[in-house]
Amino acid sequence: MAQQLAAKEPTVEQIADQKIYKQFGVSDSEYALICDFLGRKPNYTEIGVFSVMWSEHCAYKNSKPLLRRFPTTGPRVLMGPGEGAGIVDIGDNQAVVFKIESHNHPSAVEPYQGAATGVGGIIRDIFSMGARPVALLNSLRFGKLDSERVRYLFSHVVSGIAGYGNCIGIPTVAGEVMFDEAYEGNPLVNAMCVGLIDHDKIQRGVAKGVGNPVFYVGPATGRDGIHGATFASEDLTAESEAKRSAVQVGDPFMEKLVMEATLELIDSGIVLGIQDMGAAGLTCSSAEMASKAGNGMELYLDEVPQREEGMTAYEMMLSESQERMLFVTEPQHEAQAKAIFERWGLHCAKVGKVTDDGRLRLFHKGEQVADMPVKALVDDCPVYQKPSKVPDYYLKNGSIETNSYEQVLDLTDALKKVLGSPSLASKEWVYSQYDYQVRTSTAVVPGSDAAVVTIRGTRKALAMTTDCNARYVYLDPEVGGRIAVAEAARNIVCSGGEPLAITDNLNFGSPEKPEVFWQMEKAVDGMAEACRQLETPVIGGNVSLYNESAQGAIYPTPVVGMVGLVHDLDHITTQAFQEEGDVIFLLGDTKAEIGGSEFQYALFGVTEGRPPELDLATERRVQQAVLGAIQRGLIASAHDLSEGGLAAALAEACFERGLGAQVEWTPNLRPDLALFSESQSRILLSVKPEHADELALLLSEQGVPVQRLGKVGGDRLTIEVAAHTVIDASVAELREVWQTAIPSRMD
Amino acid sequence: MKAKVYVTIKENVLDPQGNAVQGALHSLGFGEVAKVRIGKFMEVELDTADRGQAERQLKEMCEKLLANTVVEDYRFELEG
Amino acid sequence: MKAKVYVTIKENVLDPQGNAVQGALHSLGFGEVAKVRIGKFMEVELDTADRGQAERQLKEMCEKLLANTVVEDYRFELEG
Amino acid sequence: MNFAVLVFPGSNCDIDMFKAVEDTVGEPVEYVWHTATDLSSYDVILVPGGFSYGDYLRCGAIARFAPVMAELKKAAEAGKFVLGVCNGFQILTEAGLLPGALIRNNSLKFRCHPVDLKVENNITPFTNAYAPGETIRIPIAHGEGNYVCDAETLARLKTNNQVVFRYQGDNPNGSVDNIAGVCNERGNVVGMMPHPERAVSELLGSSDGARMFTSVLNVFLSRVEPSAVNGARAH
Ligand SMILES: Nc1ncnc2c1ncn2[C@@H]1O[C@H](COP(=O)(O)OP(=O)(O)O)[C@@H](O)[C@H]1O
Ligand SMILES: [Mg+2]
Repeated sequence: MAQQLAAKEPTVEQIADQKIYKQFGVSDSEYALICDFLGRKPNYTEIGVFSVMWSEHCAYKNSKPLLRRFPTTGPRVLMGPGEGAGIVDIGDNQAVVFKIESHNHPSAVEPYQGAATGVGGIIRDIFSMGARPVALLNSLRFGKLDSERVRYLFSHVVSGIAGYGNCIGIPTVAGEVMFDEAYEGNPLVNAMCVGLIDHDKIQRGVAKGVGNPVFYVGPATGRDGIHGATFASEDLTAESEAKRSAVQVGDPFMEKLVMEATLELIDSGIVLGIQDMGAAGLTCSSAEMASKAGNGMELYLDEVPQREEGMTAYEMMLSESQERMLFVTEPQHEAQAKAIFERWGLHCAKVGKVTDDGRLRLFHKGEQVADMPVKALVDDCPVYQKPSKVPDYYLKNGSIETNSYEQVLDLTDALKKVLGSPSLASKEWVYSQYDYQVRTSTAVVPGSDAAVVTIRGTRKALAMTTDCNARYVYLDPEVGGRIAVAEAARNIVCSGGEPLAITDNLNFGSPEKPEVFWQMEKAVDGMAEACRQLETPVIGGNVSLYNESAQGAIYPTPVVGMVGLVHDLDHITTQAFQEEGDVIFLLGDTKAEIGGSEFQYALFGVTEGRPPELDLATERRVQQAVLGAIQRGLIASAHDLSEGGLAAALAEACFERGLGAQVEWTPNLRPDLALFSESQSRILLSVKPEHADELALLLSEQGVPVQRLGKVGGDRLTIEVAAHTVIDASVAELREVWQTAIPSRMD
Repeated sequence: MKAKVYVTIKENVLDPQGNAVQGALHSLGFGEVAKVRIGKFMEVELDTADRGQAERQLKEMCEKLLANTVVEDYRFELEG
Repeated sequence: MKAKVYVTIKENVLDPQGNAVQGALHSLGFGEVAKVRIGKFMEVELDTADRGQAERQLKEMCEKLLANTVVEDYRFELEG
Repeated sequence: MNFAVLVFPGSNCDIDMFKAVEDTVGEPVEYVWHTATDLSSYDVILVPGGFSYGDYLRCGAIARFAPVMAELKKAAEAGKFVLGVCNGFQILTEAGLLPGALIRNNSLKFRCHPVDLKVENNITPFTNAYAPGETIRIPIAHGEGNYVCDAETLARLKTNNQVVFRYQGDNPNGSVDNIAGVCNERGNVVGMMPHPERAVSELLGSSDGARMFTSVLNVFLSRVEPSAVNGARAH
């Protein structure tokens, strides 16, 4: 059976004549180019290898010109985009390593394994740099929870993330989940991992030293995740098709062993280059490692551990079996490397050799089955500048007056609607399934603006968050892109951290659509500008395109993963009100901005108009002032105003300790717009009464608009606007609405 | 009516659990264990006497809930 | 030789998973499902042709590892 | 006093347990690999949480056959102090060092959050720093912490005062009689689902777990030098 499959691979001529390459996503012109590079027509294995190396995922052929717009350097950046993950200096010879990655399409097919292997993949990116993974985050988007299918996807994605992270013993400390029709047929599952490393331990994926052996470690290769590129052969049975596209299954236990062994191996100092086998498995890792060293590589595929019988060269090269790594060491260190892996119950196989001819050559069953120039594979994929067009919806939205909606009078009810919206409601149902405390370093657990993870042996900690309000990005990609970065930074600052850098995941629809490409361009411009102004360079990321379903493209969703440095444990701050009598301040200006807000969606069922504006200079000023005040020990709690505006922020600050608040406020706006506006660059602070005056002075000196709103205390949240009580409810009652919104739909 | 449902992992899908158990059996000295695959076994009691209906229903239950047909196969037997 | 091993939760032990599946089946409209018990189904390949030996070994594997006899029962069948 | 933290492939709370010993009692502590065949130099053996062997098949089922387990049995019989937390508890029950078994949470979900525990038995070496009936706050993080045993065993546990901790308020996993932790008849082997090693400093949300470590040190010292109870060490 398996032998037959091999025998039925299309011939070189069939690939050319029947244009079989098109099924691999290789265009006519790309095929011609490949023929040029080879000086002949590619065989089946070669076209397979080229197709994955020249895919959007590996070559960024549609997004490269955009990614160049990001700032990627800075005084602290030790490694920018290009390697498995970016690295930022945090002092004392330590650095933080982080990256985000998407697993949207696999999760749509098999949500548990899709999400689990997404987590597994991003963890490998971190430890293959030599870093110890210390935290996981995720960013999720689903359709509305009223469909059975969406609930199935949501619950299985969450268990998949939990299943992997919990087992391997890395805490999942933060994330975001949002529900909207826009993701109905195409959920988003982005996972981020953060690691710590000593400067002198940093590894790179390079195949150094001609003649050195190349080793494979991890479980045997099966026909997992060989997707898309199936060929149209009449003889191919449905059964064999099914086998080819078998789902990737994660084995977190195996990854734990591979991780510990790899870190031990790196510690031993004998590794010259190492890379994980992620997307496009053996193909991508071998070609990239050879390319980075300016070398070539030979692979002996008979030596590759195989889980199934009769695997072809094509299948082995394209398999996405999980938990595998490729590394290069000097021949005399082979025994030492083997001993390390054996202690962890693992075997490593010598599968290749570094060569000096700049070619990737594959040998199978005594024959050379492929011979390709490494540079062509890695660097020479054509890059496309897609046409871009302003979408009609964007033009139309410009004339929608969002503050002319009929005034909402019952604001207590409105607050409950907003708090009870699954996107804004408590995510405890999600994160209580994650082990967020293993490694006993989680000082701020999920539920506040950013999670905080301590660095043992120091007084320092890392603050981390993922953010993206895709409704804003949809309504105005440039402003939305700016806000995504600014909000992430604001979350870090509110937790007591100095924003360091970001990793991003550009989730968009099909770049072939000019309107989608326009969204990409604008969003990237907005993010890039915010990164420059806030001095948080982009140190890595991921692009996921073609997120489309029958209803069309998803909302453009450029997720931002940000890490910040908390300089001293004393600076750690959360969003929760701390004590009776503390004074509440609101920083920043409130305008009538409800385009794309949760209020608009929850009460009027639409997402329209323009999103809130964002002035980056103001944003920076507010953030610096708040971080300064936190570092001086003036602040009891800090909470970023985002979805749901001031009303939601006040309620959220009350929940953790069940402490109420009495607020009196006189904005010159309609109360409903004022309380639910999502104007940017605003932060809610509470401070001990004895610090109130000092804080107010400090902030106004720095040009930050500050208003004294009221006091923490009691067990009710009461809000008076212009001397009228507009919201009055017990904290318990509000919390109930907020806490049960998701469980009541799921359990 | 009683039914027995067997859910197994598709042949070429990785079964980490089966592999781990096989490894454990080996180290316990059961060297002749060549392969272990672990699936689910369910006993379902149905309040119906109509065999045809029971079969149709079981098939539907398996497709919808009891098995994840992306990675698992299923089979069932009706008793009596 | 191939063996099938069935591991089930003891009658008097609550089976949370079975109960949950039963509940889910009800809400999917399968009201006639009176009871569901969920166990494990293992396929074990043995490199031996000696039936008697295979049986002895399987019993030992079950007692030692495959089942936790505090809460589970087991049974196995040898094929062929 | 010498502490050992056992490490199985897939253990992942080993480091936390190790740090907890360092941070609470500061006594010598070492990791001991699952293949070790000698535990004679240790006075306390800690079996940490995690997912030994991926928790495949059943939690703790495969780990119990590790070479070190034979030594652990001997140590328990010799009266040394043994504490199994979470996966460690599961391993101890699978190994027959503690009665009962741990099955899937009744919610079928992994649950991670702090719980309130009532100290039911404060005469074990690990709990004598608590007041009887005291409520302490310690986090849980498990998918299979639902303690079950037959009626006879339960009766015996109660008669012998072998229930060490019970959940107060919500029972997070459906365990029989709200049991969160038990000990053997002699009291020197304790197993529990909640993680005391995660509750050793206010920075982590609670320090109520720290007394499990100080407690065992005190008991040890009172045996070697009876006047040195309550941390008043001679040296
Ligand atoms: N998928 C998730 N995984 C872990 N934590 C989550 C997840 N979704 C939300 N959270 C946590 O819930 C809290 C609220 O999230 P969110 O509403 O996005 O906050 P914010 O608007 O401040 O960014 C945060 O602490 C966040 O980390
Ligand atoms: Mg957010």
